[in-house]
Amino acid sequence: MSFPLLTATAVLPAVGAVATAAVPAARRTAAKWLALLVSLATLVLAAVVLARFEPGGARYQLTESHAWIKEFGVRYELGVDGIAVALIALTALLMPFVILAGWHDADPQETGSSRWRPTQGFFALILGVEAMVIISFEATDVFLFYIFFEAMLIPMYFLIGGFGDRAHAGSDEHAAAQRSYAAVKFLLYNLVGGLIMLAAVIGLYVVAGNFSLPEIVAARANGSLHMATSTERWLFLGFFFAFAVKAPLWPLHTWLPNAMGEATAPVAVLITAVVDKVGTFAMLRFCLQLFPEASKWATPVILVLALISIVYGALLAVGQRDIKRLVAYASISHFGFIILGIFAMTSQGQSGATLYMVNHGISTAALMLVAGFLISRRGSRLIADYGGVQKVAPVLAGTFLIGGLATLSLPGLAPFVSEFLVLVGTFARYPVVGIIATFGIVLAALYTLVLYQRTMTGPVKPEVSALPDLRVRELAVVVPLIAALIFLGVYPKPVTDLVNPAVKHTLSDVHKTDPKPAVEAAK
Amino acid sequence: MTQLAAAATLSAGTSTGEAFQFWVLGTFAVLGALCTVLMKKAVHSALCLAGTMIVLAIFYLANGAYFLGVVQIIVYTGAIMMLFLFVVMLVGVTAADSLKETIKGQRWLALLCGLGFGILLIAGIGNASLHHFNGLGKANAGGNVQGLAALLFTNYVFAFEITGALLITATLGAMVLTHRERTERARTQRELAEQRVREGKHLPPLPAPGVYARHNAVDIAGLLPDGTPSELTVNRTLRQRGQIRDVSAEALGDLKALEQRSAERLERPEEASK
Amino acid sequence: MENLIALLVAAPLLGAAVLLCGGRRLDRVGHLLGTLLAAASFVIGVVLFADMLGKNADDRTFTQHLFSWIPVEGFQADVSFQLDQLSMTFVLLITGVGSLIHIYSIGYMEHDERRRRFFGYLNLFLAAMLLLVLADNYLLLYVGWEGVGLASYLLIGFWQHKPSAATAAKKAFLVNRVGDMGLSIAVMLMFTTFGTFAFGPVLKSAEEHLGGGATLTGIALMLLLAACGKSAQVPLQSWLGDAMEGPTPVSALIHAATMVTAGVYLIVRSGAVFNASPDAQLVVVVVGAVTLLFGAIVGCAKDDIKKALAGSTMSQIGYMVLAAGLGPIGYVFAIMHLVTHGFFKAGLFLGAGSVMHGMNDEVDMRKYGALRKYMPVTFVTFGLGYLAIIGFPGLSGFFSKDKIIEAAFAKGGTEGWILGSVALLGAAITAYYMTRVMIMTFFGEKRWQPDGEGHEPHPHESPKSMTIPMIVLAVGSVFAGGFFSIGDRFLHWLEPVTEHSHGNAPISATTVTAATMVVLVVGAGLAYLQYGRRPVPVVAPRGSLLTRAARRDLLQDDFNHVVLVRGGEHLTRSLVYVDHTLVDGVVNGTAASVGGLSGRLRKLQNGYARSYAVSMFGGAALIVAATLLMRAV
Amino acid sequence: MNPVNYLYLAALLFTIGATGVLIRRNAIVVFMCVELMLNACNLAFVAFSRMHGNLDGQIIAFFTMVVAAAEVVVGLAIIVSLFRSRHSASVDDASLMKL
Repeated sequence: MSFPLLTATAVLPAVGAVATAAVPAARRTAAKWLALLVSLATLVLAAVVLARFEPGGARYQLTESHAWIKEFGVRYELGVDGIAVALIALTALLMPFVILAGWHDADPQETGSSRWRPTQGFFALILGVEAMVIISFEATDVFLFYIFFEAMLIPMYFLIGGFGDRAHAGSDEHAAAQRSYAAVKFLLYNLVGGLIMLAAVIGLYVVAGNFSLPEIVAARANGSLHMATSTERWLFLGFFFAFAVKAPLWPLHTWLPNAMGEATAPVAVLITAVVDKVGTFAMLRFCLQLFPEASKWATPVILVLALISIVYGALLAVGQRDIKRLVAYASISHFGFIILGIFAMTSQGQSGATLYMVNHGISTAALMLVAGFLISRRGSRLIADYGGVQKVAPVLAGTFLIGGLATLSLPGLAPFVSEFLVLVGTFARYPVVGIIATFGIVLAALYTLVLYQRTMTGPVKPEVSALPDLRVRELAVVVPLIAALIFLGVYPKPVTDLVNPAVKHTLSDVHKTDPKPAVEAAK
Repeated sequence: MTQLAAAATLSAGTSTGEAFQFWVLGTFAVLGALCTVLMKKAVHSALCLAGTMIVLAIFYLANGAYFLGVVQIIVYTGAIMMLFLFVVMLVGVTAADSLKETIKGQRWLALLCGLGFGILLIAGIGNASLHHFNGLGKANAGGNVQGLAALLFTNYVFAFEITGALLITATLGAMVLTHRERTERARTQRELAEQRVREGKHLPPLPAPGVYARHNAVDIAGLLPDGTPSELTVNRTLRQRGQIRDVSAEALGDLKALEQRSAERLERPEEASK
Repeated sequence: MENLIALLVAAPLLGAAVLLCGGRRLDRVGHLLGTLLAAASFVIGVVLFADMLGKNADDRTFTQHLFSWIPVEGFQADVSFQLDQLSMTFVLLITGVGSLIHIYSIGYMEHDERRRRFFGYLNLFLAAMLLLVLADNYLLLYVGWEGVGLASYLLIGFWQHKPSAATAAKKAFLVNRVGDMGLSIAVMLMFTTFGTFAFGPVLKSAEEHLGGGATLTGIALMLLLAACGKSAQVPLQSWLGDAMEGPTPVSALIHAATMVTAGVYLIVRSGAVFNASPDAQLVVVVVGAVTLLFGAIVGCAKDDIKKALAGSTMSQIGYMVLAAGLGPIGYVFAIMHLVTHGFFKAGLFLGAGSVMHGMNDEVDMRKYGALRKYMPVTFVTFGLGYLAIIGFPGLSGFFSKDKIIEAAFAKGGTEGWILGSVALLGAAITAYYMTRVMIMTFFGEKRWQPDGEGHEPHPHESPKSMTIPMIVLAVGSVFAGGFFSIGDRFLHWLEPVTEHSHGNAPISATTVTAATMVVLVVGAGLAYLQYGRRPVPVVAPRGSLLTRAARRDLLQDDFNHVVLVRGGEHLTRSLVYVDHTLVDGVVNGTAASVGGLSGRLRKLQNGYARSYAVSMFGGAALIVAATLLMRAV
Repeated sequence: MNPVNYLYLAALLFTIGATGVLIRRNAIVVFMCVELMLNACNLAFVAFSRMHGNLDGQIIAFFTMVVAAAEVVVGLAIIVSLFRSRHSASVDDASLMKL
């Protein structure tokens, strides 16, 4: 038996979480370093996974399979395809930066209390989320996936509700009320989605008799498992609803701005760059593979919803007064692109969507974390409270601009590649949808540049005149992210090579082929 | 013994005698049950219930359950119902005895549920095909008690032992629940008086009941100077039961009669006619 | 030798990276480094040019494949370059003028504490622009396309502390994004039609009229939209005037000589697509003609010297677009005018910058006057640029513009007459507004006064680093046209790429030239009568309705403001409201109604054991009922 | 007569007892009604025992009695202590569970 690499990748942060939580109250700094080291070690393991994965090989690799609950045929089944590997790598890559960026976010405000250990809790929860996200990406057993898909909510709930953004316009009580509202909203939305999915999971078991994704897909392919059309549609809707809440898709999106606005910037990054990706990933892995016919049946509606998300999210981002909420609405717009790419059902669209997940993770992390540094300096999230920061803190402004340019998909930075692939993939099958989605890039420029203009340029406001520029720790967070953005923008081939075979498999599962060009180009 | 043997043979089917017995005693049982529910006073309820239980005991006997019939009378009717009566006496009477309903809609819901449930049960029994009765002749062949014992000490011995533990636990539980240990010093009379002063009510002792020598029983309210009775003078339990006898009118009548008689004796007709 | 192409882009890119990441340590040498790398790129360009001249005309296309950029099933985008005569022309123009402007900026930006960053941005621009013209496929071109947009954004907003500059930068980027949308849709259309977007196969297919006329028209119109955005053509022209908020060297390089001409490059590069679609060509010439007049009229009314020149730029690019829209008759002349315009307009802007440099950054021409005595070099170079742009015989503009007007007439039919007349009218107006600028700036009485703090400007000649580039450009303005035209050198050079055909002109070339001369004299004379004979008022007179409208960019901004900005604000505001009350409201409403319902249900929990007993009993009854029913069924 | 009648009687008594539990407030009477229900069950058990011809039904009835005895002992003790603390034997007075 070979070394269970995938299990190790997920277990390591989980163990790290426990260890971090157990650090004595007074050794706060030790807890931080421990969490950082664990996340780096996880990154190393993820790199090993990446290295051991052969893009051209079997569909699921590094598989592990053990019986778990025999009565219901639930198995502990892990396996990764190219898409999962890419997302695991993204998760493992972002975590050290999230931890580093949140270095002081959970320091207790009054010293001396010995029993209360917020710092340990904060970092332990972050590592816990990482463990669950990684195992969600790895699970090929639907039930196993479901468990961690839902369990993720618990640490996220505490991260949002327990460690809010200290920069708040109102009083402390008001802030606490807002925070708990956001946390409860997050929890309720996702729980409702999860419960509906649970019903669908049970329904799937009733129909299929087991939970193993490869087995069900194989059985459906060779005809030994027949699913009635209506059954398939209902099950699809059950799964899709949960993922659409998580993703989030319009009109199930309203939890995201609240959660991202109230949470600290690293936690907001965790939400949008990592946890939400599980939703879009699961659409690609579970919705399309398990229910190919239903996916095709639902495509028109989903495309329309995704389009609405793109335009609506961008327009609302323009109208926001709060920096973090603006980024949240921008993310909604971007998730619209991802879902568009997935359901366009072309190689370009789906490769683009996967790439988009990775790139959006990095770019939002960069933008949000820099925004977080800015907010923590001034103590306000309102755009109107800033102005002329560029003059005072040029490096901060510069990195913020690069994050913003990535958000607006400037060519040369990573998100452009994915956004263009999604657009091309969509356009190839649905030209009108593709053209409308293209409006998103104009709106993206609008909200990003308006944000930059109002915060960074113009005369220096007296309140910001003494803001310090980025510190070494903060630079250590931002610079690698920007480097990754540029690298993946110029040379995305490693990721596309990883993703292409998996996308091919998925497309063959849904029995779709790329539309052929109208004419064969002249040589 | 012969009678029992006859009953045993009867168990397989039913004779006219049993039918007669069923209809007559069954009526009583139902009446007893209804009275248990509807009687205002707990004592009456308890007595009615005892009656029903005796009737049931007879039915047990008629069904060949001799041991149970006897136990029903001795343990249930004899011991448990007496326990009930003791507690009724101990607790006394409260406003709870009133049949007036305080929860809105409770009575109607209860009746509805009861009616529905009863109809359903009866319908269920009616639907079931219960026409073939095996009779207990064979099972009771070695004697009912012996038969029960054989089962009890073989198949059900474990449950039986557990029952023993249950009974012991129940006994201890009852003791613990009712036992009251003084955790604080009893208050002296002085302290009680001071408390009354603090609370500002009934500084003196409560007035005594009774007015005249012939009516100084505890259930007669003392009269206030204007001749009306004072409820304060009567024990609370009697008050709640409504067992206060109002003798003021009677006393006045007596007085009048006395005056009449003395007027007649003193031959003062004008006064008598007045 | 072909492997040098990547170095063309790499040199300024390296400069940008080093200068922008280098920090304050590089403040003292940053400008030199930037200039050096720009010059290096120019040298490489010259070397490649020499190499190219040494080859046969058909053999002059160099390619270099760097790496596979986005490989996805059925979709292949490469980073590879193609250097042909058209690209070569642009490379030399970009690196040449770019290097000159780098040198100029050393002096111009001397007192700016962020000079290092300015050079970083300039280098970034050069890299992006070179990428744009060197790309061998439309997607890579798109990268350069947006890259120059970014550089333009950064440079327009270079003085970020000025809100007007920041706003102008944002506006430029946004308007350009609308154009970019067109380019990306064009690329998508190419991909779905031909399965590729590399120049070779796409243009070849277009030449063979594959893919259907409607699709090609669609591609062409989308490309035109992109060109309109980048080249400030109507209806996406509104950003160019505001872009003058940037430092003057930027205006010279990006908003006069190079970037704004990228649209013309795109149209000429995609000539085959346009040739295949006469409808699209018609739209192109209409856009060109309208912009030509639009820019010219705006240029007549502006008192801000840079904005007047910006109007002129718009108008001149209108000429180029017009020429490009004429098809093979005009492509070469469009590019030729582009190159000569690069010289003289850059020179004019540098001259304007020099004037501003000496006048404490005053831009209002009504406060200039008589500067010829104070700034002789600037006066002479500016004057030569002026003569070139109005098409004074023998100078660059004369040759290039004349050819365009000729080509417009050669289009034939009513169309040709209309276009030719518009081009002629444009030439008249050009002469008018340029003479006006010239007179107001350099002739007449001095009109400057002390500013509010009592500082009187002391006009003086600019330092050598500024005047030398101006002189070089002036030389270019004088001789380039002649050099290109005599013996049709330029035509032969470009013909392999763009093809060329002679239209059948209804009037002879001589007649056209004569007509041009007449309108030139009329335009310049009118301006002289209006501004040279009478003193120029320091405060602008109210002017006619047209003047007032032209001062406001012919109300384009007002239209944008009312329709797009206001409308957009209302839209977003109402959407925020909708999101809060409707979308979120449904959710919160559900939550509230569940809460309300449970508040009601809570009353069932009244604490009375008997009530609970009733529900238990009722429940038991239901179970019995259900059991019986199940058995009955 | 059909011995099924015993079952009908048992059902009737059970229902009366249950209704009594629901409408009486005096805890002691409520208790009595519970006893009535238990007795009704016992009757049914005994009748079933006769029907099936074995004694298991009677055994169950026996156990029911034992458990009922234990229940009465504890229940009455609870009533007594409740009365001591609240001076009332009404089941409605013990309503602290109310929200």
